[in-house]
Formats: sequence, C-alpha cells, structure tokens
Amino acid sequence: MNIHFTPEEQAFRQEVQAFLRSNLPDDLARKVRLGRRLAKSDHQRWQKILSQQGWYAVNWPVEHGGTGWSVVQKHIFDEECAAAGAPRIVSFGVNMVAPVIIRFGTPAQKDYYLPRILSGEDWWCQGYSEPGAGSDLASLKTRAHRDGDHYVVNGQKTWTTLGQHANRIFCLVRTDPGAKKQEGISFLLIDMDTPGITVRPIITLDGEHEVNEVFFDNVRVPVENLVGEENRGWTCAKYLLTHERTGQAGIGLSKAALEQLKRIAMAETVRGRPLIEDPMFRARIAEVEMRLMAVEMSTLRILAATRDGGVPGAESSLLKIQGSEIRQAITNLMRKALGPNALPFLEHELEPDFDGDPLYQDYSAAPASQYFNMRKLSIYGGSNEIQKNIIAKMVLEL
Amino acid sequence: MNIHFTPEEQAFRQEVQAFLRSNLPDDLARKVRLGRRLAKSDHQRWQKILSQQGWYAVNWPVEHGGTGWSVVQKHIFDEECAAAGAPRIVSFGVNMVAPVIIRFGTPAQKDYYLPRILSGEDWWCQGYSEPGAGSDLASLKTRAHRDGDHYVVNGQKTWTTLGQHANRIFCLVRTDPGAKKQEGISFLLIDMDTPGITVRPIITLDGEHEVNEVFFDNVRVPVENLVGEENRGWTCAKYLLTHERTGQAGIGLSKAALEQLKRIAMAETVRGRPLIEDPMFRARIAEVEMRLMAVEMSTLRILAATRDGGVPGAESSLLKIQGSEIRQAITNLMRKALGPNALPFLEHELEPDFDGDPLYQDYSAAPASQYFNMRKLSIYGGSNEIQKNIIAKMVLEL
Amino acid sequence: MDFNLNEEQQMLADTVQRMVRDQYSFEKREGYYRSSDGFSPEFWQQLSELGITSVPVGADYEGFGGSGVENMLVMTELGRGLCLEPFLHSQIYAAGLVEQLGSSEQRRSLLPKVAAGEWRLAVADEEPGSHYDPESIACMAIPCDRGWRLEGSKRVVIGGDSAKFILVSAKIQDTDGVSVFLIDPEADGVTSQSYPCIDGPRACDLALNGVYVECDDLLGAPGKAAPALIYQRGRAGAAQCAEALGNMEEAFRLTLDYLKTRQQFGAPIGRFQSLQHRMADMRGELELARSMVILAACVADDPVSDERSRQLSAAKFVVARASQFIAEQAIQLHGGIGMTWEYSLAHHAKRLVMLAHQFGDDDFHLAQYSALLDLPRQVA
Amino acid sequence: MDFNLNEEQQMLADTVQRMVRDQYSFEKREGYYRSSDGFSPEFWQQLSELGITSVPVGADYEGFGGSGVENMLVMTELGRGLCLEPFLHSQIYAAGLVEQLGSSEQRRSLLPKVAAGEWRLAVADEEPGSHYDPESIACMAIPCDRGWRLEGSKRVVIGGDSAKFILVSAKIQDTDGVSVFLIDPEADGVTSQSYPCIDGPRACDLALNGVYVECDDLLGAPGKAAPALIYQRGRAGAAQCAEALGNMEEAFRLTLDYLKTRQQFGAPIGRFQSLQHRMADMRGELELARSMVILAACVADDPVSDERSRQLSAAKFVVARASQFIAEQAIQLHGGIGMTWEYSLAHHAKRLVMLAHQFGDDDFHLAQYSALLDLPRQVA
Repeated sequence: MNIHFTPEEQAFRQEVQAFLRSNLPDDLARKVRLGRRLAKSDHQRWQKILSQQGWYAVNWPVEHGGTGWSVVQKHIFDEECAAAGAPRIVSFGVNMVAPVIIRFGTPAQKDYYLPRILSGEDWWCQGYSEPGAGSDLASLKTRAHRDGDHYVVNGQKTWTTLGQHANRIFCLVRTDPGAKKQEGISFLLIDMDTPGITVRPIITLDGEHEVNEVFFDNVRVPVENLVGEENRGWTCAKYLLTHERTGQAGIGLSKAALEQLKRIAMAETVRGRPLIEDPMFRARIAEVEMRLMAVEMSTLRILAATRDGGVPGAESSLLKIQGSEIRQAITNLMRKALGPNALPFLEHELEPDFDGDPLYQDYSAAPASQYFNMRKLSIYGGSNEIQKNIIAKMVLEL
Repeated sequence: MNIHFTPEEQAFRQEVQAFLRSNLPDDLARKVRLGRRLAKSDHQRWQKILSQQGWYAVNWPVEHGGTGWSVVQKHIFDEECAAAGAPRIVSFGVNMVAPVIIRFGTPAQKDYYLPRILSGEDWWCQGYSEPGAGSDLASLKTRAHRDGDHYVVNGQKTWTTLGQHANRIFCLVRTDPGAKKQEGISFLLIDMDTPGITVRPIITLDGEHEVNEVFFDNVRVPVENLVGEENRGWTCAKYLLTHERTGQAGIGLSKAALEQLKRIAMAETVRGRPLIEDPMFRARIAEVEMRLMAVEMSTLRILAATRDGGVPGAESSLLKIQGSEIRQAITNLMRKALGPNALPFLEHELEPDFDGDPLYQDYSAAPASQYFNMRKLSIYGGSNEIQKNIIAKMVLEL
Repeated sequence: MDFNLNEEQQMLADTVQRMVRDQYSFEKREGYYRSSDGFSPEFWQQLSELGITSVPVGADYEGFGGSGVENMLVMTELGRGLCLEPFLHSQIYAAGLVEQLGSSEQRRSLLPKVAAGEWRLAVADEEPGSHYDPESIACMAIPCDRGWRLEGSKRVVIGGDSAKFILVSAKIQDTDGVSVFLIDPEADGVTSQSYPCIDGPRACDLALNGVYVECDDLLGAPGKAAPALIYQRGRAGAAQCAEALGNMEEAFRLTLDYLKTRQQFGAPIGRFQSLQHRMADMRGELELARSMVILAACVADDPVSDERSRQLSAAKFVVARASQFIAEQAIQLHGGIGMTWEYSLAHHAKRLVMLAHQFGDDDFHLAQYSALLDLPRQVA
Repeated sequence: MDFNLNEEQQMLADTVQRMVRDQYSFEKREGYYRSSDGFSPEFWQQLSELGITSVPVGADYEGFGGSGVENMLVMTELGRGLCLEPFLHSQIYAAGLVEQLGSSEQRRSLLPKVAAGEWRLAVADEEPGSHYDPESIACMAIPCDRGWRLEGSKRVVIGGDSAKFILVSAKIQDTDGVSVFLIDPEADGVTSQSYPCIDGPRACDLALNGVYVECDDLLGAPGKAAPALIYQRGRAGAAQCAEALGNMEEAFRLTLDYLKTRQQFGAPIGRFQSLQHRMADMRGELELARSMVILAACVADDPVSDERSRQLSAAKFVVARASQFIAEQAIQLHGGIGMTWEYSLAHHAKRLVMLAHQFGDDDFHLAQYSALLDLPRQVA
C-alpha cells in the first residue's frame, strides 16, 4: 500500500507540465481561469494542439490513434490540464460517441468517423434527453421508422450541449414503439445538415447559450448510420453512460477553482484586511479543501481498482455526488467572497472576445454566473437523487 | 401586528418569576441546570409545590382545578420554569391522560382520577408503543378480551417512560382483532398493582434508567376502566397525540440549555483563553441561538393562532422537527465545549443524591450523557421522518 | 402579542398584491428588464398614484408614515412579483437616511417629492473594498471653499442610474468618521457606469473626480453619519427580508405545483418520498424565515440597542440561509427546466441568492451577532 | 500508487479480525467492561503471543517495526470489535514517544517489554485546560537535587490505570518548553482516580504532589518535547482514524441489516426512499473516511512537514465528521432500539462520537488546517 506516484508517473507528470507550459496559449488559459465563455474557435484551437501531440484521444486504443495511457496517467493528464487552465475537452465526440463506435460500430463507421473526430473535422453533440424524460432517460419518444434504406426521424431532443457548434449528433430513437421501455431503442448517427433538423437555443439563467433544443421533422438518415443492432441501442447507451460517469468527480477542475477562490480571497478585503485572513471564511475554504482531498483520494482508489482489472461500479455514483457538491461549494464561496462586487451582470466581460478593461477586476465578473451555472452539476448526467437510487439498489441492495 | 407581550402578560411573567424565586428549591434547580438525574421524590416535591399554588394543572379547565390560563400565559410559565431550572413536569398524568379523561371519561372516572392526579397520589405512565410497532403506532398487538365485567389484557408495551415510578398506566389495547388497523382499539386505565404486570427496566446508552418494558400476562381490568367506547380508542389516542405534540419544540428548555452552554464555554479554556472567545466556537453558539430565536417566534405565532381559535395543525410537526434539532445541536456543542473533559463517565456524579466533590467540575459530568440521551428527541413522539411524512401529506398534499 | 394585520394593513397588502399580479407577469417583467429604464415607469407611476410610494415616508413630509410592518407588506408583494423598481433603496433606505440625518430644510425639500414618487433617491455606500461595512470606505471629501470636493469610487449603487439624487458616503480628509453627502448624478466630475445586476435590478458604479458639494449638501453633522447608516441598513435589511419572503413563497409554490404535475417513472415526482421530505424541509425553512421577517418588521423602527441589532442580524442570517436553500432546492427539484432563462423560477432563485449580497450576507451577520452575543453574568 | 495489501499485511489483518471475532462478542465485551481491569487481560495476552502487541514497535527493540499501514490494519479490526484494551495509547502513542524522544538506554529498557505486551505505557498529556493542545499545560517540574518534583494534575489518561509507567508532560519551572517525564504510577505523591470513559475504555486522572523524578526519567532534552508530542499525536490520530473506520463499517453493516429486516407499515423500512438516500449518504461519508484513513496511514511516518500536518488534520476532520454523522444516523434509523445499552450499536455510536475527544476534534483540526492553509503565491 502506497499512495505515492511511481517515478515513471512523476516523470509523466513533468512531461505533461512541460508540454502545457510550451503549448497552452496564455490567452486561452487566462479565459479559463477567469471563467469566461469560450468560442468555438477556442475549443478548436486547443483540440488541434492536442491532436498534433497525439494527446487528444486519451481513451482510445492505440490502433485508432489513442495514447495507450494507464488510468493513472489519464488522471495525471486531466489534473495538470485543469491546473494549467486548459479548456475542458468537449467530450461528445472523442469520449462519448467514439468509444461506442469503437465498441459497436462497423469497420466502415470506424474508418469514416474516427479520423474526422481526431482531426477536429467533426463536432459531435448528444441527442439523449427529451423534454418529457428528464432522469427517466428510457422514456424517450423520438421515433424512427424504416423507409427503404433510410430511417425517418421525428421528435425532439433537448439539453443538447454546444449543439450550435455541431455538425453531427448521435441520437437514441425509438424504432419499435410496441416494445418495452428500454427495448425498441436504436442508436443513430445523424448529420446535422440533413433537411428537417432545427436547432433552437436554450438560454440558461446565467444568460449563457450552452444548451439547445433539437427538432427532427421527417429527417432521413441512411440505415448505415445505425450503430449496433436495431432495437438494441440501450446497450450502447448504457456503455456510454458508464464512460460518462467516470471522471465526473472533476477533481482537477475543482482544484483549479479552489486555487482561484484563494486568489480572490487574497485580493478582496473586509474591514481593511484581506478576506483570506477572516477566520470564518478561511475555515470555510479549509473545510472544502479537506473534503476535496478526501474525494481525490477516493478517485485515486477507484482508478487504481480499475487499473487492477475492476470495473468502476456504483462507486462512481458516490463520486459524482461528492464531486458535484464540492464544485458547487467552491463556486458558492467564490460568489460570497466578492460581497457586493458579485452583483453586476457584465455579460460582455464574459465573452470570448472581450479584451477591454473590466469595470472592477478581471476575476469579478464570472463567479456569480458560474455559481448559478454550476447548479447543473447535481442535475445532469443522472441527478444526484438518481445516483442515490442507484447506490441504494446496486450497492446496498435495498 | 405586534410581537411584544401585553402589560398584563408582562405582569404575569413577573408573578411567575417571583413565585419561582421563593418556591423553587435551590438544590432542585441546581440538579436540573447541571443535567443530573432526578429522583422520584424530586419530581414529587416540585409537583406538590405547584399543586399548592394551583399551578400544576395548567391545561385543565378551571372547574377541575386548572388555571384557566391563556396559551400565551402557559408559554410564559413554561419558559420561566425552564429558565429557573424547575424540573420538567412529568406529563403522562396531568397533561396526557387527564385531558383524555376530561374529554372522554365518565363522571365517575373524572371524580376518581383527576383529584388523585392533582394531589400527586397517582403517578401515571403511558402504554402506547410496542416492540414491533415503532412509529407505526396503530399496528399494536396487545389484546384485551372481555371476560364478564373485566377485560383480560395480554401483551407487551415498551419505551414506558418512568414506568418504574408509576402506579397507573393508560394503555391502547386491541379489543377487536378482526377489525382494520386503527379500528378495534380501546383505551384502558390500568392499576400497575394488578397481578400479571411486570416492569422490566431498559437501560439506555447513557446508562440511565428512564424507560421500561411492561408485560401483561392475563391482567384483569374492570370494564369501568374503559375510557370512551370500546373499539374507539384511536379517537382518544389521536386527541392525546395532538396534545402531546404542542409544546414539543421545547423552547424554554433549549434556552436554558443554551445559557448553560455559554457558561461552560466561558469556564473552559482553549490555548489559555476562555473558549467563548474562540471565534469559530462562538459563531457556532451564535448560529444555534439565531435559529432558536426563529423557532421561538414560530412557536409564538402558532400559540397566537391557537388563541385566536385555530387548531395547531401540521405546523406542530415542523416545530417538533426544528425544536428537536436545535436541542440536539445545543447538547452537541456542550459536549464539544468540554474537549477531553467530556470523556469520563462518572455515573455517581449524576445521581440525585450525589453531594460530594466532582472529579473535575460540577458541570462536566452530564453533557456527554445528555448528548446521547437527546438522540431520543428525533425518535420519539413520532420520529422526525414521520413528521415529514405528515407535512408532505397534510400540508403539501403530495 | 398579535400577529394579525389590521384592516388598513390588510388592504395595503391586497392592493399591492393585486397590482403586482396585474402588472407584473413574468413576460412583462422581461420587457421591463430589457427596456432602457430597466424597470417599469408606468408601474412606478401607479405605485405613486395609489400612495404606495409614500408608505415608508414620514407623515410630516406628505408620506403615509408606515412602520416596519407596512414596509414588510409592500416588500413581500414586490418580492413575490420580482419587481425591478428601486422601491427599497429609494423609498425605504435613502428616504430613511434623509429623515434621520437631514436638516428640516433638507427633509422638506426632498421627502415630499420622494413620497409622491416624483424623485427617486439612491444610496452609494458600498465601495470595492467595503464588503457590507459602511465604515470601511476610502471615498474622500476634501474641504474646499464653501464645501467639499469628493474623490473616490462607489460600487453597485442600486437604482443609482435612475435617481434624481444620490446619497454618497465619504470620510472628510484627515478625519475618521463617515459623512453623507447629497449629489446630483449629473454634476461635474461624476462618471456613472450603469448595468443590470445578475438578479435583475439596475445599478451603477460611480467614479467621483473632484465632485463639488456645497455645505448644504452634507446630511447631518460631519463625520457622524455611521450610526444612521447602520441603523437604516437595519431597516432596509428588514424590508429586504420581507422581499425574500414573498419571493420564497412564490418559488415554493411553483415547485410544489411542479412536483404535483411533472410525471417521471410513471408517477408525479411528488410521490417520491425523498422529494417529499425535501419539500418538508423547505417548508420548515420558509416558516422560520417568515417568523424572522415578522420579528424584523416589528423591531426595525425600535430605538438603537444591542437587542435590536441582534434581532435584525438574526433575521438577515436566517432569511439568507433559507433563501439560498429554497433557491437551490427549487432548481434541483425542477431539474434542467429550473435553470432556463425563460422560466420565472430561475429568476426567483437568482434573486433569492443575490439578496444576501446587499446589507450583509449570512457570514457577515453571523459575525455581527457573534460580536454582540449576550453572555450570562455568571460563569458555570 | 498502490492500494493493495501485501501478503503479510493481509495475513495480519485476517489474524486480528479472526481474534476479535472469536474473543470479542458484544456479550464478552460487556463482561470485560464490568471487570476490575475494564478490559480483557487474556485478549491482551493473546495479542502478545501472536506478536500483535509488537507490531508498532521498532525492530531494533524486538518489535515488528510496522508502519502506519500495519497500525491501520490492527486498529481497524480492534475498532470493529469495540475492543477496550489500550493498544493505541500504549503500543502506538506512548511507545512512539519513547522511540522518538528516549535515550538508547531508555528505549532498550522499555520497548522490548512493551513489544512483548508485558508492560503497558500511558501518556498523560491532557490537563483540565489543555483542550487537545499539548503545549497549553500548567503541570510544573520543579528542579531539585538530582532531578525534579512534579506538581499539577493530568486528565483522562487513557489506559493510565493499568500502565506500568506513565509519560507525563510538564514545563520545567521558569522555562517555556514542554518536557516529558517517565513516572511510576505507584510512586509517592501520585494520586490516581480511575473511571471508565463514556465510550468504554478505562482512564484515570492524576494528581501529582511533589512526585520525584530522577534525571534519567526525563525523555529527551529538557523543554524540547513538544514537537515529538505533536508528531506522535499525529501518528496516534491516524491510527485512531483507522479504529473509527472499523467501527463505522460495523455500525453501517448493523444498520443496513436492520433496514432489510425491520418491518413497518407493511414493508421492510429499507424500502422507504428517504431512508435509502440516508444510507447512500452514510455510505458516501464512509468511503471518504476510508480514503482519509488510508492517506493518514501512508503519511503518518513521513518526516515532519506542513503537508503531513495538513493531511493528518484533514484525516481527523473528515473521519470525525463522518463518524458523528454515521453514529447519529445509525441510531436514528434504528429508532429507540438503537439507544439501548444492551444492543451493540449504541456502543459503536458512543465510541464514534467520542473518538473526536482525543487528539483533537473536528473544530480543532479545522483550525489547525486553516492555520496551515497553502496559499497561491499570486493574488488574483
């Protein structure tokens, strides 16, 4: 038993740090650190840099262009990227649909789609959630009926993250309306340019356009775009959800946010002294940092178990809950640290192309918006209530 | 709208204070303040003093020897008694069975039992809970069948508080085993000296003997000891529960405990300074005091509504939850305030007749025991989970 | 002890409630928010015509002379409707400051216009580093011929962009105490940057570069304004608690409705016990908050005392905690839909959380209360 | 990064687990608790025969030379069984102090006997006013001919009533630093009052009235013992976290069983969603605690550093919070039965809560961590 990283892992960390120092653009890191919104081009810029290094598809097998890293290496990479302020990887293509294609796709699908994801040519989004479904994913209503060598898709998806940037969407659709809930569902790859698709923005309470509704009106999808078997799409969905949940604790992001929280508390003053010297506020930071330490150790334990051949089971539900709560607690403190300075809603200061002088400080515009935005963490990817149901059922057998 | 007490109410408060100053024995008040255990004789002593003043049966109608006080006067009386360190009234007789007898009893029952309660001749205990029932009170199994002019009772009651002191017990028994859950239950008054009754102590985790099991083995109870109609005992039970829940917030007791907590925090030292000067601990006290203020205001609002003709509804469930949580929070802080000094388990220092020198301080023996004892507050009288079910059903109609 | 409203008070509450219901649908509010004023001048006009703007102002100045209870009733309804007008900051806070500090001439020249809703006032007491403490300010009044010149910057002056006059706090050069000056936002040397706050209302930052104020523009004695600021922040905080109450009631109502109608896994989600218990917890917090709103309203106009300060801090603390809890849980129980701009609940939640960023948040008031903690004379 | 036990470690864990299961039923524990020793000398004897008492002691002194990980394994199992023997205080804390502070002669004369389980030691470092801080003490060592005389009182010396020797902390008259002296509890001038702690183990208070100690009875240099006390309290605290873990696992298991068997309203109470979610919360806290127990075990023997201090304080904090939460919820989910002396759960709960009263509770370690908070070099 040893909690320290091996010399090889430490060397790897240094390699990642060196890469980030030379390749992560300062302006990008600054935007991320300050919580500004990122443009499509920001994401693409970073994606290209990683691709050139061969470090974009960290979860893929080597033969398809992956890194072949161990889970520990992936964790180190994630952590260092977050610490350096690298943009978060938009995972719908590289980390969500790609594993499904690799696992269930035809050789033709692999040959066509995987290189386009690696090169950044395709931007994928996810067509899972529907207006009526919420956490009850399997109750989806979007249907597809076979018409010759096409499926004809009708229905609506929602909460489609960054769908406004995407040229492709992977969808769960109902192909057998008579079957039971989780049966009769198929997994389709759809070109967003196909006639009949409409994308409508959903503006969230922080004024951000991050999610969308996607409408399908007699959208014709070639049958070769079916992944796996017809009516067996739930298998793909479950496989993907397992992939999604791992790493949801977001340790690296929370650590970076905590660092920024400390910086803000050092800069803001209360009764003429830096806020960080206020014993109560300082203790609140200490408390969240201690809990984060515990969640990080738990993540490492699960990673090690995965490396040793285990499958991340319901523990990932615990980590999802704890990771989201900690991240929310940090943004809560960040907002509070600003006092009255958290009130102004200066959307232009959050825009990707803002380069003027801030009304107050460069760090002050984002925290209140972020606090509200981060409410999503306990809702999406299976709400924290659903995670507790899973724990009760799968782990505790209640 | 006015939150201040009327001049009459203020005068009443002064009258109560003056009475307590001259009549509450110092040694009794000291025991209560320090959290020591009380002997039967301690309770009886205080009961007699109150009876002589005519202030024992505060909830009874005047014609039976009650005070005729308004709800606000009762609240003031409770609060001042708690602040002065008066022993808590053991309510099974005077505040539980008596209201039932007054409401549902025969003239003979009233004539016989009420004076004996007033005089202290009878000590009542409660036979409600059963081993298998818990919060599901109506699932009780103790049965009584009619045999001539007697009921013959068989079964078992549990959690019978201070049953070891009692000479009478009021019981819910099943008289019609075929009827539905809440039907077929009767309300019986039983002499504890009747052959076939055995009382067995339950020692709680703090080492205290406060509750008991009571076994009934062919116990013959005269039919005239039935209150209300046969098989309609649930009506009495519900009536009594409503009475029980009011005042469960225990504001006066929490205020007295908070006062004692402050005294302990002033006496104990941390790094050479009184604990009360530690900003974090002081803030914890402040926080619980602010919440207590809110619960007190809520209690007053409900009292006023009752006075104005309303019936305390599901709001009393909210107060029960909040009142118990606050009391538990206070005893938690009291235990923590003692640091290592909370560890010694000096039962003899808690005994009613202890008058030696304490090993450390007179205040240090009780808090840890009390903290554990107070866990009961969120369990008994309908667990806090049950109270939330009631709120969801009755208030929120979910 | 009486928690009932008298007939006049009940009528006041009903009037404002009806006005808000009629004039302040969520769609209309969106329009007001996006308008150049950032609120509805017509609604303000109606408030003034029905005498609501005069409620907090003293009867000597053509006001209604309402107490904390009347302020509570008005603010609860404005809170329920998420109203954007700077009623609290102008009619209660600023007008209260003028009434407490101003000379009789200042009061006579300002308050009737305020009561009539003709002029609005604003208070500029926060600065980048003040963090809810009106005494931690850097703004300076430099004595000059027959007056002062103000130098410094002020942050988040709620309603400052539509105010006729702004009350600015500053320290007179080389002295310690706080003074309050009346400035015209159009005056030379004033630069104002206006913006919406994240919870809706409009505010501005002020840069003051040698803004000339006459002797007559000083409110009260030089350097002696801090107690009045603290006292009036207490009154305003109490009124703000009432605003939070109306808001919480509405957020709670929307959530309860949602739980009863939203179907998932084949049943209304309100059937799930864990959500039922959450609602019970929210209801509990709401009741505690309501109690403290009433307490705060009843003591807001009491004379200064530690007891009043403790009660008002306790109210802000309990209400801030309840507001955040209810806001977060209301969103959580709604799921994604609770986070969308086009649904009113999201705006209720934002306001509930951000109210703590005025007049001190829960941490600030916990520290205040802690400092004033009433200790027994006897040690154990 | 490796969370697996090696074969030897697994064997150690299995051995202790089996011993505890066989010798420490709850009924037997009640007997030990009520016996004159307050624990089981036979069990101690067995621990010694199987070499368990030697695990924490260095290999140079006939010990096994176990690390924090071995201590963790032993303490987890002793915690699961609610064992009453002063293993932690004698074999880990006191022996660790002797090993760190003692001269080679002192170590050679004491540690082999300790490793063999022949002699037990205890540490008297808390005083009425020390509140977890080994430097806030009043006990005085007054220099005298060829030694010192100790004056003062010591509180809650766990295992002190059955110890061969006690390590007593004191300040040498007119100096500031803390020294540690070895005393024989039978020596003249020592008055000992023995009692059980509310969570089971036996402890005593000591009154020291001119207790003579020779020069040879001083451990380490005069006035220089504080760092060793703090370091060893860190090691002991880490081991105590492991004890809490074993305890929590058992309390959790008992509660889960109860939820599956206890029927109410016609179903096992574990069917109620609110209780399911509570159990999920408990499980989450348990996992976080487990992670911190492992972390603490792995760094307990690291050289002194802020990082080690932070990690050990974080472990004590997280474990104390988790322990109290699980204790309180386990009782709550059991209802009344969870509060009875005759059911083991109640004793698990008591121990879980009271563990925080040794080596610093969550508040103490929150303050410690806070003081050592690692800040970025750059302000925002």
